[in-house]
Amino acid sequence: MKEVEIAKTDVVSLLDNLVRDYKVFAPVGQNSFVTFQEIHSGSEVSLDYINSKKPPKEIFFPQAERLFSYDLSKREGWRIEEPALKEQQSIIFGIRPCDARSLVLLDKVFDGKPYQDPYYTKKRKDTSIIALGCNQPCSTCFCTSLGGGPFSQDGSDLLLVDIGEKYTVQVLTEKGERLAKEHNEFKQAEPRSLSLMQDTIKTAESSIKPKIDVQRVIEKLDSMFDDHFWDLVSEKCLGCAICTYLCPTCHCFDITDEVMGQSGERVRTWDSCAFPSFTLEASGVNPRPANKERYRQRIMHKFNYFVANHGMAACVGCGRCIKECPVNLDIRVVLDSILNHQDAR
Amino acid sequence: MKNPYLPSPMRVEKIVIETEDKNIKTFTVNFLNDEDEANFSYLPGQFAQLSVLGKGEAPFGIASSPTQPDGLQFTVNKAGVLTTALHNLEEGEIIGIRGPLGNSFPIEALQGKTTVIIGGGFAFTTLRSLVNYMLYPENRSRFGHMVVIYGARTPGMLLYKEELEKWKARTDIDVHLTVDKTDGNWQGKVGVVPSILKEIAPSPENAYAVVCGPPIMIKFTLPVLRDLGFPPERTVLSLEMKMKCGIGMCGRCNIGNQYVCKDGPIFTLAQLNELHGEY
Amino acid sequence: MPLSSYDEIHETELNIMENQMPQPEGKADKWEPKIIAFLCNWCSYAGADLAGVSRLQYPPNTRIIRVPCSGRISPLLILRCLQHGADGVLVSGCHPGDCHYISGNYVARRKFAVLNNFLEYLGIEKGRVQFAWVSAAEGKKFAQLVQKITEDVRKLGPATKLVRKQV
Amino acid sequence: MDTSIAIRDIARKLFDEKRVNLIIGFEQGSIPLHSTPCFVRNASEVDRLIWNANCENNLAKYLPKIKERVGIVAKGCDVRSIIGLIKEKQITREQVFIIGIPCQGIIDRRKIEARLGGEEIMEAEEENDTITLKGHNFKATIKKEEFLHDSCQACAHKNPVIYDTLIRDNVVEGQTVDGYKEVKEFEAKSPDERWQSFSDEVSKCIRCYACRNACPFCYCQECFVDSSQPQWIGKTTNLSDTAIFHIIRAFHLAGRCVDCGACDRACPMGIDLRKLSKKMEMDIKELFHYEAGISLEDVPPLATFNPDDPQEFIM
Repeated sequence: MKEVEIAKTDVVSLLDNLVRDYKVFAPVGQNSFVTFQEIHSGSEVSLDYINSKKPPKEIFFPQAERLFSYDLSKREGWRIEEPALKEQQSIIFGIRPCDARSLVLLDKVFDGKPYQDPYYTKKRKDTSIIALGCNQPCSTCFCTSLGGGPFSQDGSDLLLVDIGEKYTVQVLTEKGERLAKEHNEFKQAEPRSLSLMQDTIKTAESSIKPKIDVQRVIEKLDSMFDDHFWDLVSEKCLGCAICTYLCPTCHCFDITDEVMGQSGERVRTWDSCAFPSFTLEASGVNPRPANKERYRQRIMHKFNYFVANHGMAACVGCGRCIKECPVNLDIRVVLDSILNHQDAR
Repeated sequence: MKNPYLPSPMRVEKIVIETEDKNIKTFTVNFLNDEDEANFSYLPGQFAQLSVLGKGEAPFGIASSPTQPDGLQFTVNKAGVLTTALHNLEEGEIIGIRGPLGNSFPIEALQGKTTVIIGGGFAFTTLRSLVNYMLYPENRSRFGHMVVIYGARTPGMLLYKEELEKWKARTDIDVHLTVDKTDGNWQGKVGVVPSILKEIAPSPENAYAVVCGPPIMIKFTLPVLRDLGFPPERTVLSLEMKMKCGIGMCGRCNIGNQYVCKDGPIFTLAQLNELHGEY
Repeated sequence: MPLSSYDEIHETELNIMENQMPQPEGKADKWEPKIIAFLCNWCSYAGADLAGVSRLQYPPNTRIIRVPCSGRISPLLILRCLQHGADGVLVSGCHPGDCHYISGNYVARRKFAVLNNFLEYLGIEKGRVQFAWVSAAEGKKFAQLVQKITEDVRKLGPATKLVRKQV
Repeated sequence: MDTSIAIRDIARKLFDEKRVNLIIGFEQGSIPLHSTPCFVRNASEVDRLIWNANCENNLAKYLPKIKERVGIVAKGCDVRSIIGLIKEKQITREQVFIIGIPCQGIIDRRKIEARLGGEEIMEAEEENDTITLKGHNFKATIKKEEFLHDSCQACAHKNPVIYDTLIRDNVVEGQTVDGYKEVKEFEAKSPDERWQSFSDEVSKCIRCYACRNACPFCYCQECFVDSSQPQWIGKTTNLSDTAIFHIIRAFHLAGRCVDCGACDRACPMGIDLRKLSKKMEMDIKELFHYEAGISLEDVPPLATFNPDDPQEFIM
C-alpha cells in the first residue's frame, strides 16, 4: 500500500479543485446536524464531525428516485421515458469508514447476479470514495465487531488519517492512485507522519469496546426463529423506520406510480420492514402481522439471511440506530441478549 | 445492461371472464415489439410483473404454456388497485410486462415421473400452464401419467372450463374436479381438495406432487401428501408473497434467506422445511 | 357503478376528483382559476341545480363533486385537490339545523373551523379554501358564491404551495 | 424516599396482590441520558424499574394493544394521554393501574448536545437538580431546569390528573414559559414567511413516521399514509407529500393531543412538530373551550358540537 499526505490547510484548495471536475459530496453542517451534500466550494465542508445524521447511501440510492416517466394522455401506443443516467464523475469526500464499508455491502444487493440495478450501479461506478478515519470513535460505534474498524479500508479509494496538522492518505485503489497523482496537494508522506498514523490507528482501534461475538450471533440465530425471544425483544419497538432509514446498509424499497394530472412516473422510495404495509398483501393477508415478526425480520435479515446470501452481516456498526432510536432499543443489547439466550425449548 | 425495471408493451388481445362472479378474467396479450417477444422465453411456473401506467405493477403467474402459439395469458382475480385497473381494460389497450421472473416448476425432474397436480381456486393458473406444457404432443412422451385434482368454491368458480373438459376426455390424464358447494347440476365431486386427495389417494411411487392454492388449502393438503407417502423432496409448491421489484432487491418477499421472486416462487417442501417460515 | 366497499368509495371519489381537475394549461396569461366544489347532496347540490334551471349566470371555473354530506369532507380531500392542481376549493352543505343526517354539518363546522385556521396559519392563502351553507332554495346564493370564489381565487393567482412536483 | 424505590415497592405489591399481569415502566438505558421502556411481568423483575429525568417516553403508547390488566408508570402528560385513550375506548379505566408520577420535567438531550457543540457525552450522572456530564475532554455540571424539554416548560399539568397511586408528593404547578408564545410569534409573520418556515421544517422529513408511532393517539389500524387502496398521498419526500402528511397528522390530533412532546423527541430530523400541535391546541381551547386529557367525562371537541359554534368563516 502506498501513502501520501496532505496538510489540513490544503484541504479546502483540494476540494476547490475537485469541484471543478467532479460532483463532490461532503459533510455539511445544517439544521444542527451534518449531512452529505453536493458542495460547490471547499469552505462549505465541516470535517470536524462525528458522523452524518443520514448515511451517504442516499447519494446512490435516494429516498425517492424516478425509474421512468410517462404521459397518460397518449391513449395510443406506449411511451415511457427512462431518465437519462448522466455521465458524471463524482467524489464522496470525508465519508466515515463504516459508511464506505456499507457501500461494499450495498453493491452485493444492487450489483449482484443475475440482476443489476442500473440506477445505483451507474452512480456507484462513477464515484470515488475518499474516506476519513475516526480518531475518536463514538461510544455507540461497534464497527470492530462487524469486521470493520475506525480505519477500515473496505470500499474506499483513499483513506485519510488525521495526524494533527496533516492527514496521511492511504492510497487503496487505482482510482485513488489517479486522484492522488492528479492533485498536487497530495505530497509524498514523511516517515514521521507514517509512524504517527500507525499510533493514531492503534489508539482509536483499542478505544472501541466491547466487542460483540457476531459470528456466534449468526450461528445462534439459525435456531432462534421460532423463539419466544422475539416477543420480548420487540415489545418496546414503536415500529417506526428510524433505524432502517438511517441505516447505511438497509436497502428495502417500494415502487409506486405517482401521477400528477396526465403525467405519471414510476418511483422507487425507501421502504422499511418495520412498516405493516411492507408485506401486506392486497388480499389483506400479512405474513408479518406484528412488531414481533417485523423486528425479527430486521435482525434475521442483517445477521443471518444476508450472511447466508452474501457472506457478511448487513451491519457496519455505525451506531446511528442506537443513537436515534426513540425508545433506546439498542441493537448491541439485542445482540448481547441473543448471545446470552438460553434455548427455552 | 438491460434495465430490469422497464416494462415492455403488450397489447391486450382478448379478455375472457372466467367465473360466475365475474371477478376473475383471463387476458391474452401479445408483444408489440418482436425483440421483446424474442427475449421472453419462459417455462411453466414463472411469473411476470404486469403494469398499468398510472396504477402500478403487480406479479402474476403466467397461465399460458410456452407451447401455446397465441400469446401470453394471465388470469387475474380482482382484489387491489392494479387488478381492478386490469379488469377495467378493454381489448386493444396496452399494458406493460416485465419478465419472465422467478424459477419454473422442476420440468427436468418431472420427466418420466407420475405428476399429481393439486390446485385450488384462482391459484390454478401456473398449474394450467404446466398441464398444457406436459400435454403438448412433442412433450407428452417425456412425462409419465398425470393426475389433476382441482377444486373451487362452486362449479361457476372453476377456471378454464372448456379446457378442463378436453383434459377429461383424454386417457393419459386423470382429472378430478371438486367444489365446496354444488349448484345442483354439478357432476363432479363435492368436498375440499385435501379430502378429495385423500379419497383418490394417488400412489407416491415414482411420483411428484405439485401443489398450488390458497394458504389454507396448502396447510391441509401437505399432511395428506405426507401420509400418502410423498417425500418432501417430491412435493413441489408455488408460493405467493407481496412483491415489488421481482428481482430480489426490494426486500419484502423473503422466506428466510430465499426471495420468492428470485429464488422461487417454486420450492420443494424439503427446501421450505429448511427455511424459517413467514408465509 | 355499484360500490361494494368503503375503499372503493374513496377510490371513486379520488378518481372523480382527479378526472374533474382541468388540465394544466400552457402559459400564465391563459391561466384560469380551477376550482373544485364539494356540495352536499341534499341542499347545496340542489341549490346548484336550481341555479342551473333558473339559468343564472356564473363563471365556468368550478367543477362540482357531489358528496353525501358536508360532514363527509375530510381535510385530506381538500388538500389533495390543492396538491393535484386545483387553485381553490369550495365546501358547501346544508344550513345549520337542516342537515339531512341531523348533525353532519354541525360536526363538519367544528372540523372546518379548525382546518380553516390551520391552513391560514401554515401560510396557505386566505380564500383558497372556502366554506358555505347553501340550501336547495338558494340558487341565487350559489351563483353569487361561485362568482365570489372565482374572483377571490383569480386575485390570488395559481395555487403553487401544495402542488405536487415530480421526483 | 427515592422515586425509583417507591415505584419498585408499588410494583412488587401489585404483583403480590395479583392486581396486574404486567407493569410498564422505565429501566436504565444503554447510553448516557437515556432511559428505556421496560415491561415487567413478575415481582422478581421489579428492580429493573427506575425513575429519572430521562424517562421521556409516553408509555401510554403501549396501552391500546394490551388486553391484560396493566400497571403503568405515568407522568402528568402520560396520564392525560391515558384519559384520552379511555375516552376513545382503547382501554378501560378498570384495566389500567396508574402509578402516577408528579413530574418535574424531563431533560431535552438535544438542548444539552447543542450546548456542548458536538462533544460526545460519555457519562451522565443525575443528582437532585443537576446532572454531571463527562466526555472525552470535558466535565460539566448542568442544572436540569435549564434543559427541560419545551413541552415540559409549557406544561400546566405536571401532577397526574387521575391515578391509582401517587409515587411522591405533588409538585408545584405552573408553566415556566407561555406555551403559545411561539405559535403567536409564528402567527405574526406574513403568510409567505409562515409557508416558507413550515416548508423548511417539513422538507427535513424522511417519512420514518416516528412522530406517528411515538404518539399514544396514533393507534389507527391502518394509517392514511399506509393505505394503498386508495393511496391517499405519495410515498416520496416531495414537499407536497410531506407537507400533507404533517398537516393531516396534526389535524388528526386536534382536540386529542396533550402536548406530551413524544413526537417532537422521536423525530430524528428535529422537525418542530409542536409548532403544529400547539396551534391546534390553542384554537381548540379558544373555539370550543376544551382541553384534552383533563376529564373523563367531557366529549372530545370534534366528536360533538354546539348549535352556537362560531361560524364567521362560513359564507
